[in-house]
Amino acid sequence: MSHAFYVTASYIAAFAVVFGLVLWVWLDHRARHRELARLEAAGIRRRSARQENAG
Amino acid sequence: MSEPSLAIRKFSDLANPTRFLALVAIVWPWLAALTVCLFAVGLYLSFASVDDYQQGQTVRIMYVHVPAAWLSMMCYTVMALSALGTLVWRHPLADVSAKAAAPLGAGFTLVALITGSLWGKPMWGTWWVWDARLTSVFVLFLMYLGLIALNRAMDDPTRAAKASAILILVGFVNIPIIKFSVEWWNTLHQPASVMRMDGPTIDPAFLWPLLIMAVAFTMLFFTLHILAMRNEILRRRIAVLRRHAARSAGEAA
Amino acid sequence: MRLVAEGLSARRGEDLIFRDISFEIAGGEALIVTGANGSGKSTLLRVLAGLLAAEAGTARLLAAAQPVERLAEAAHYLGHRNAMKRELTVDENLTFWKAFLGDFAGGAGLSVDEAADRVGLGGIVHLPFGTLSAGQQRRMAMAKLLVAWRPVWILDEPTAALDVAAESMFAGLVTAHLSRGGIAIAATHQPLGLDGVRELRMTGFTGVAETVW
Amino acid sequence: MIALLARDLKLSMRAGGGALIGVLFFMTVVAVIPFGVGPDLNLLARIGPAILWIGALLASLLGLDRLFQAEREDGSLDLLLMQETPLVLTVFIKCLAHWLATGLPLVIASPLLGLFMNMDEVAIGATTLTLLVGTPAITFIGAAGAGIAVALPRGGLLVSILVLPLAIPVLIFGVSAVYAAIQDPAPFLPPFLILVALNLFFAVIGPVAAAAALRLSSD
Repeated sequence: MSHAFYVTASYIAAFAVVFGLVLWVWLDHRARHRELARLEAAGIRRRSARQENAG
Repeated sequence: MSEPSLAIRKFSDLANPTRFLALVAIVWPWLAALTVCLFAVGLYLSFASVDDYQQGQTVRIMYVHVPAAWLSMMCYTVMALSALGTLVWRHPLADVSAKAAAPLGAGFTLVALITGSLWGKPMWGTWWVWDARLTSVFVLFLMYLGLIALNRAMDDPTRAAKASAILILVGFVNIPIIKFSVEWWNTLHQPASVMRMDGPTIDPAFLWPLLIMAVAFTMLFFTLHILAMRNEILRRRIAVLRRHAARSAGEAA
Repeated sequence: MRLVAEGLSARRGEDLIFRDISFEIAGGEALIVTGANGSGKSTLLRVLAGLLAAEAGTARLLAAAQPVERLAEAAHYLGHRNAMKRELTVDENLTFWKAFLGDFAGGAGLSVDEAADRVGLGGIVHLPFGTLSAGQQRRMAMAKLLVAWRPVWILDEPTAALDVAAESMFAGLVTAHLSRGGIAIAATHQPLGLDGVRELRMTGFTGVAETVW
Repeated sequence: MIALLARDLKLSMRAGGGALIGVLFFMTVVAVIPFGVGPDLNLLARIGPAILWIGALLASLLGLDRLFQAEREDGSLDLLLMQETPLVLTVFIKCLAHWLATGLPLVIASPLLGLFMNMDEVAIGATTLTLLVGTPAITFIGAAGAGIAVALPRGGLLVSILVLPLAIPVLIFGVSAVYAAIQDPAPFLPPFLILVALNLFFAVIGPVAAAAALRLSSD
């Protein structure tokens, strides 16, 4: 096999793993955001946030 | 007198998760942009650079392999410092930092392993040699996975953080021993003909792309790390809110 | 000897269980901790025994027979679990604890046989602990309090799983301990049948704890 | 402290104790190997020390997770934590008892298994000696894992996963020393002394880490 194959393969692998990490962080963030939104919709907020709204 | 106290206040400001979140919100787009720019330059340079007279174009693997290997160690160091923060200063953000770093460390270590063996195949004719460096990195990978497993196995985040902090520190003092012992083992078992990566000094033509790629990877790590920390903080905040919700529901009933 | 607790607060996981508990007990006095389930009785006792770090506040033993750094060193802790090995005989269990715990200054523990006599189970120390009934096991766990002298007894639901006769036996043990100048702190649902004890009513912490998150 | 040692030893001998299981596991693993690699006696003699070492490594990890978990379940851990005696010392004694009950039988069984593996006298002697020095190190570093996983209901497998990478140096120097004893040019002492040093090092770091983990995990 040509050397180019190994170079391409390693760049692709590196990209895939990094992409996976980015995806993990991003999806995790979206999921957390959705949960927070749902809690907020149910009227549950942090106390500090409540005070800010009141004041 | 005022200066240290100011410094302490700065530190504890940063330590407050809410402040930290605000800081992350400001910083992360810039960090991400910087990372992208660095990668653009680094990738361009690494593909524009000349081929090595010995290794041909496989030398380009170095531009991802070496930074990833560097990150695999730096990430563990970050985790060890966070572990100290957890155990000595009992800092909540240190818990978060160590927990968020583990999957990133595992990821970069995996990159180092894959690219290492992709480099090894054309150079040494085999995917894997039980070389001291490769073996140590593999052990490091196992330890990252063990830490992730430990974190997943415990439901109480504070206790999981403390347990993994101890494990991280035990691992931190052990990694040099493992490295040393594998080197010893290697000299016993391996024919000396196997190629060394640290042979000749690196030509400046390769050094620049390598450096820029290393900085780019480091920036990538920090970007992902603070974002993962943000996720973890949100996760804990959600857990607290849910508990409060459950409690107030119980009181109302 | 005085046991002084000042402004104790404790957390379990992320939740604040109680806040700002203060009391003072002198030698020869007992404190009964009462309150509903989940009001933090067990947590308070574990904080006193040094098994759980207090979020704030201190608990110290002052003017004891020997200076102690931690209250725990001068204390017996009888928790929900008996801290006895099922595989070993009662005698082996108690002998181990007697040797391992050792006596605190200012008193001496009873021998294993005497202690077993005191809890009313004299003849059966040769049996494996696992073969005893739940009530007998609990009594033998109480005998553990007697084999090594500790001025402070921290008792978490000591009379759960005991019948009335055993309860009065236990009240006798505590009274004898108090008369030797000891201190007893017990969390309980049932009245222990002790005279002249102080009571600490745990209400639980109903407010919402402020967390860093 | 002697009382603690005696109690733990008694416990491991009684029903449900792990002493016998470890040796049985060790012997079974070693007995199974020839079926995997074939009955070639020369090959067995060559890999014998390594097989014995790997078997011993796995066998000494076997009962480790129960080291503190059993104490935690019946409440004894609370009392051990409360005492004036430094917890590190208590943990050290418990490790020692665990090694006497499970590690030492492995060492004693190893010459017999060495014969099955067609090893010569020098190899058997060297293996036994290195196991004698090396298995305590595995127990000590394993105690750190056991302390970390004490509160986990299914901690057993996790302890092995966490501890095995840390035990690599012990394995390397143990096996190296044996091979150095068999093959003439390589000197026996350096790897053996490093093994001793590792043992001492782990004897400190293991109990310290385990004690810290136990303190932090109590609630």
